[in-house]
Amino acid sequence: MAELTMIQAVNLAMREALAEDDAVILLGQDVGVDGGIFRATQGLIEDFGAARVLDTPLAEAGIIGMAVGMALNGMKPVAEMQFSGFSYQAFHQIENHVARFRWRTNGRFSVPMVIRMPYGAGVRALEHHSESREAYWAHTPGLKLVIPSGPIKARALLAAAIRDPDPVIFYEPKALYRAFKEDVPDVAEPIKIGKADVVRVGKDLTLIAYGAMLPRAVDAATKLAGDGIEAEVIDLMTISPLDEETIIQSVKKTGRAVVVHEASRSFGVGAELCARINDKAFFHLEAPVKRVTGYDIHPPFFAREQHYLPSVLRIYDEARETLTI
Amino acid sequence: MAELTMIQAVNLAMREALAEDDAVILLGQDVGVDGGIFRATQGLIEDFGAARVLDTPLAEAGIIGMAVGMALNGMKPVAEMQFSGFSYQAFHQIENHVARFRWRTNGRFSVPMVIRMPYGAGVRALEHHSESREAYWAHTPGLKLVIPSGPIKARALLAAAIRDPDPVIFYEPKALYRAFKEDVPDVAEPIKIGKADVVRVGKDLTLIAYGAMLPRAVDAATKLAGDGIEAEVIDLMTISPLDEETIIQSVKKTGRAVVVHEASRSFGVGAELCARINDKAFFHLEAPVKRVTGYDIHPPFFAREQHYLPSVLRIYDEARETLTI
Amino acid sequence: MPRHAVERLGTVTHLSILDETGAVDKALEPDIPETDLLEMHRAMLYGRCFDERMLKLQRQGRIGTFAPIKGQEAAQIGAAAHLRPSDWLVPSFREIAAQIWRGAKPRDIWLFAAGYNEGVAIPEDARDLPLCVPVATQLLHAAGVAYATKYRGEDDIVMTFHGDGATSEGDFHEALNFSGVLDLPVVFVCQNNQWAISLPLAKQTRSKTIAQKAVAYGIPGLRVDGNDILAVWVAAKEAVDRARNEQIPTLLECVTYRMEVHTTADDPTRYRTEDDVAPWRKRDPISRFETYLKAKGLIDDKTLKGMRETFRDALKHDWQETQERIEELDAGDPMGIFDALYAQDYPHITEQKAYFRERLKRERAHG
Amino acid sequence: MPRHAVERLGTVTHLSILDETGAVDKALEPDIPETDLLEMHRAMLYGRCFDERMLKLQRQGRIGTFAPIKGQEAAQIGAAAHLRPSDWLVPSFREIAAQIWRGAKPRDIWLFAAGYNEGVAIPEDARDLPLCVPVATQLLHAAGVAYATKYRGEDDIVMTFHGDGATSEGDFHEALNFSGVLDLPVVFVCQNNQWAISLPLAKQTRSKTIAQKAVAYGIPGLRVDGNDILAVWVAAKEAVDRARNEQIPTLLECVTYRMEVHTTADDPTRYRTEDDVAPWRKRDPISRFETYLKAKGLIDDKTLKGMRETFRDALKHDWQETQERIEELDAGDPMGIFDALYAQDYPHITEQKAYFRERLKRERAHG
Ligand SMILES: Cc1ncc(C[n+]2csc(CCOP(=O)(O)OP(=O)(O)O)c2C)c(N)n1
Ligand SMILES: Cc1ncc(C[n+]2csc(CCOP(=O)(O)OP(=O)(O)O)c2C)c(N)n1
Ligand SMILES: [Mg+2]
Ligand SMILES: [Mg+2]
Repeated sequence: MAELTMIQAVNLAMREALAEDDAVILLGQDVGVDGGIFRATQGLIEDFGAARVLDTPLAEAGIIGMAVGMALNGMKPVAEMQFSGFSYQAFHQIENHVARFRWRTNGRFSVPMVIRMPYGAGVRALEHHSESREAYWAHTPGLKLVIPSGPIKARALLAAAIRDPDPVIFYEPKALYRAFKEDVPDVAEPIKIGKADVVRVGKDLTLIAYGAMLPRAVDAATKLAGDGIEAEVIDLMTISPLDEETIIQSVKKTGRAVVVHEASRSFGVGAELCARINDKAFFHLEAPVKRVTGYDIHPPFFAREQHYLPSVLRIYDEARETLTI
Repeated sequence: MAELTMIQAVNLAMREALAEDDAVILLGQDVGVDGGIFRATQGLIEDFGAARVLDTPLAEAGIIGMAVGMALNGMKPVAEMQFSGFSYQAFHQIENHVARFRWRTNGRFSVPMVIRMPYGAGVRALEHHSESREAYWAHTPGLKLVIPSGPIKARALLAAAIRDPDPVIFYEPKALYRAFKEDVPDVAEPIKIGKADVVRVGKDLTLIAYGAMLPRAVDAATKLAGDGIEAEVIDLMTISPLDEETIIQSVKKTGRAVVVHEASRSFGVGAELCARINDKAFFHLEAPVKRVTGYDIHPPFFAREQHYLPSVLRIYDEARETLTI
Repeated sequence: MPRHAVERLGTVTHLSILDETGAVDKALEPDIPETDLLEMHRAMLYGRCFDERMLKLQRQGRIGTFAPIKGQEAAQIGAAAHLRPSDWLVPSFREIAAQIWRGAKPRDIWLFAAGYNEGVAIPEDARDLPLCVPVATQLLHAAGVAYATKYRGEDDIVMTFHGDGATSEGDFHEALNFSGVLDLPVVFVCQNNQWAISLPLAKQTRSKTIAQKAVAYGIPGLRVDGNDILAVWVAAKEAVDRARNEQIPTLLECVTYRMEVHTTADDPTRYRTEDDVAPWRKRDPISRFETYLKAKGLIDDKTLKGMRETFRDALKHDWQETQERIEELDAGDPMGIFDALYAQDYPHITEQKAYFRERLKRERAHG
Repeated sequence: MPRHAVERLGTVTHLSILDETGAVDKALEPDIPETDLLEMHRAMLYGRCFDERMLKLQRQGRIGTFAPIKGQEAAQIGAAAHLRPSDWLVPSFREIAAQIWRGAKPRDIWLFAAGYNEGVAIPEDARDLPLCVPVATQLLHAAGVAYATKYRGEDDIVMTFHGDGATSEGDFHEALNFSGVLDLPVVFVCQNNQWAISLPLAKQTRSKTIAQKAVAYGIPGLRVDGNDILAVWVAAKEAVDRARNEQIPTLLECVTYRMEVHTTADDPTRYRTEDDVAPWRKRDPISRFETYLKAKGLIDDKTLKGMRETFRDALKHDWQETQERIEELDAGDPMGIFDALYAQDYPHITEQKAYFRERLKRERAHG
């Protein structure tokens, strides 16, 4: 058991995977000697060598395209994009190939690989360092999309992602990298990809969140509890494929749902949750599903980024409002 | 008045724009001498010259990045991607720059440009020539996304897009390029970007579609009419920003909605429509909003692509089912 | 030394051994075993016959679009001839001859072209990637495959093909740069067939040759007459050996010509004339090779006629078999479109599959 | 001619005029008017002072991350010195000296670095693009801007900056290729400062120089001592003139060194030692230029001291003003984040704006 931040937990998961399986390789810009710009790979090149912790030239399509080739030839690459904002340079490799290889070859080839990338606002960073566009990946068949909300889950989910036979986009809420520590167990308790986690049980409404918004949703639930309102809080963990069962079961019980994410609202992940709930729990709904999300603009430069992000108070207010309907 | 196919109407809109404004320039692979692989630009290099109908090297990011620069310096580029499946090579230029320039410079710079691309299945094409990923663009703040459903609208909408002060993704349903002709007026009747079109009035349910699915939705409505069911059919035309008002008004009247698109379902455009309707017309809904869409797989190779696409019968069946609830 | 030389970049040379007339430069003539010469010839001729047949099938509406190889047989076979089975082939979309050389089955090629996912049927032991439509994207896969091979200490190499147009894509650049800086055993074979659909090379790049682009990556670039099987063979051997023994990648430019349409969806009369094509008819890679082989007494007109007949019969038979398979597939159900999206089915896929099964019944009942 | 030369690629030379000690090569010394020399010196020194001040502000937590320019002043000013106001500057993210040369205001630079969108405040008549974070993407904008300029028959040129790391990106390749084949008046100035964050040049590419990458595009490549303002000035003049008069782009490699952290979020002790940096301290571009100017009798220690004092006072005053502006902005409302997404507000934006206004009240009331 060790008290770790989320970035340390991410590091631990990679260290364990490297130790366990020679086929695992990390690659990306500055992942080697520098230990990653967020220190996710710190200490790994020292222990596993430069061939397995590979510093690459500055080219995202190159990194992902190379990783595809490595995966096709028996390796399990874990590629780092320095920020999600630069993953678009590799979008074609992801859409054209990562997402398709198994399907188009009827299973003859597969590309077991993980693409890690920090996303989201809240760390006072430069332009292009703060957006959340998880919906792009979620909408792409053949990809899985996983987002942890804290150290324990980050370690377990990344472990699962690296061992997964299929490509996983591992979207890391950078605002949580050093936000808090957790006691991370010596041996990972496995978390299955494709499963959501009910982090708080309640009967009055369902709060659905993930990543950096999860702690805010939990805080809002605490605040609601102060008013005698019992909110159930679901941490999605896997955004795609969605754990519909857990969501629907909860909403059927509570009759009310509030979805929280920091990505801009329109055509975002919240919309799919609304649609699924609408489809499968329509007659249990007492109120429309609410979306508490980023606005339909770009995340403002950092002086105003907190205005853009859903606050605990905003989640709380919206939950209260849902209850008045 | 001329009887034109949709591809001819697209050509006409570009011809008119080139004739009207020296700042307009077309660029892309094979758009010049060849007249475009679908013949969208046929005859234009002859009349407007190679500097304005520019054959570019084979590089999509190059085309879009160049177009950004042109737009920043007073031109109005209309860039062609040969297929939407190759627009991902330019994704970073679109997300990082096309979508952001006005916003990030507080309006000092803008990039009035159009990115035309054929999308969708149904023409027995190769891999990567058949997907519909409009949700990517719809989810990106700062972009507009327009999809025509026939010759008259294609001409009018493309005319509006080229004259628009902001970047527009013009997604062309290639299955309709030569599917039918319409009498296209000599002078375009303007269609505003951001407006949907009620193409058929009805009171029993609302069918919402766009692009190549619009004719199918209309056929389904005709079939429903045979059963005495009056379906209202909305052609979205602009996917982003959505014309919420028209949609909500219709659903408030009918109480039932079926959304049709060929893109894969999860996290697609249909989800946003469900979410908006849920949000703004919840208490008018008699049944959950239905999604009739492509499956959450890649469009199959062409021998089976029609199995993937929503058929008229499927739309009809789902509409009937919605009415039984 | 105020203006001192830092790097001498050398010269791009053009290697040619067997000229248009079939005359050979004795000094440069490689020592290729006769059986190998005949095997290469067979593959080129078969490739030509296959291509012609496929074009007919397409014109008859039996298969969909494809990219003919006519005129590029030497570039493909001369290069692929050096591959061991354990080496990798990473093709673009215009290497049918190379793919067949490596063992691809006509039936699968046609099934693919007829729009059936089942056509992508690469045997478990074959180290061949499927054809790749998004231009230049495969080049990075080649680099990654090579990295894994090298990582495991194997001495297999990777040969990947691309066109002249492909050199404009960012992925080409990134693939060559990664391969160079990481010392990867890859041979990049550029079939410079002068056209990228309607774009002639002069509008694709301002560089006079493709080979010189290697300079940007500090790796060797070679340029050969791509219609000269001997020159291609010699240069490819150099490149393959260097990849295998020294882990240094090479960019090998084969100067050739696309004699046919770009794909069957294309109409080249819109952008090139018979005058453009005519000189290249005389440069046909197969006829000059046959002149050479005849001079060596290895083949004669009768052998050639016999080969063509054998190919014709075999292709007829193969198409027969393909058609039967298509009928079989059409009679079966298309549920396979849901398979292999992931290693396991997730609930939403299971649900959609069940729904689709019901719809199939309904749509079929409806006609 | 079985193996004939097709293209002689020449040699990459390294131009140096003013050496580390400040000694000048008389034969190569350019004839720059004294006032221009002094103006360039002033800009370099101001750039240095500005950079130092900004680093302090960052360390004090008053502004966010930025990319210091220390050591790269000659590369920026020597190149930008040739720009007319009607020419375009398309920077990357490490050209503060060049941007100030062109007229950027300290206050705006700091406002931007402090996280306010208002910092991107380019005057209507300035032909400067804002700094660009996604590496190499700006190079294509430069090509497009140049196309428009040429299209209208203007003789303005475009100068764009990038790093050594940027040369690995696909966008670099596409930008140089497009510019070459379309004959665009662009000068690509590479500040080869040996590092891309922690990656040294040898791990970035196998090519010995950046300049030789020009060969791939059939355009001229030049390499100069980037810490030598005279060499940069001479080479940039050649490139700018060629762009303006012949519409031929040039890749100009300025060999320099990143003396500071990559950005203030970086810790270079993790990947380089004082031994790496030490030789470059002696190669400082400003001190050698000052030796030269002193020898010419154009400056002396007193002038220099005076300049530094003037700059310090001005910077103090500018920061004062910036702080006031920040206070003003913080006291005002942040509704501007919704502005200028499109030329017009669409209903969903209007609605969200109204909602946000209400939320602001509520959040503020709540503390
Ligand atoms: C990324 C991408 N852009 C565009 C296309 C459409 N396209 C298919 S082949 C081709 C031309 C390829 O030219 P070249 O690389 O010279 O190969 P060739 O066809 O001559 O064999 C184009 C533009 C594509 N398949 N992929
Ligand atoms: C597309 C992209 N990938 C990654 C980054 C993160 N990043 C910022 S600067 C930098 C290194 C740039 O190196 P170089 O081009 O040499 O410029 P320098 O920083 O030395 O001025 C990296 C990797 C980025 N900004 N954009
Ligand atoms: Mg070609
Ligand atoms: Mg650098």
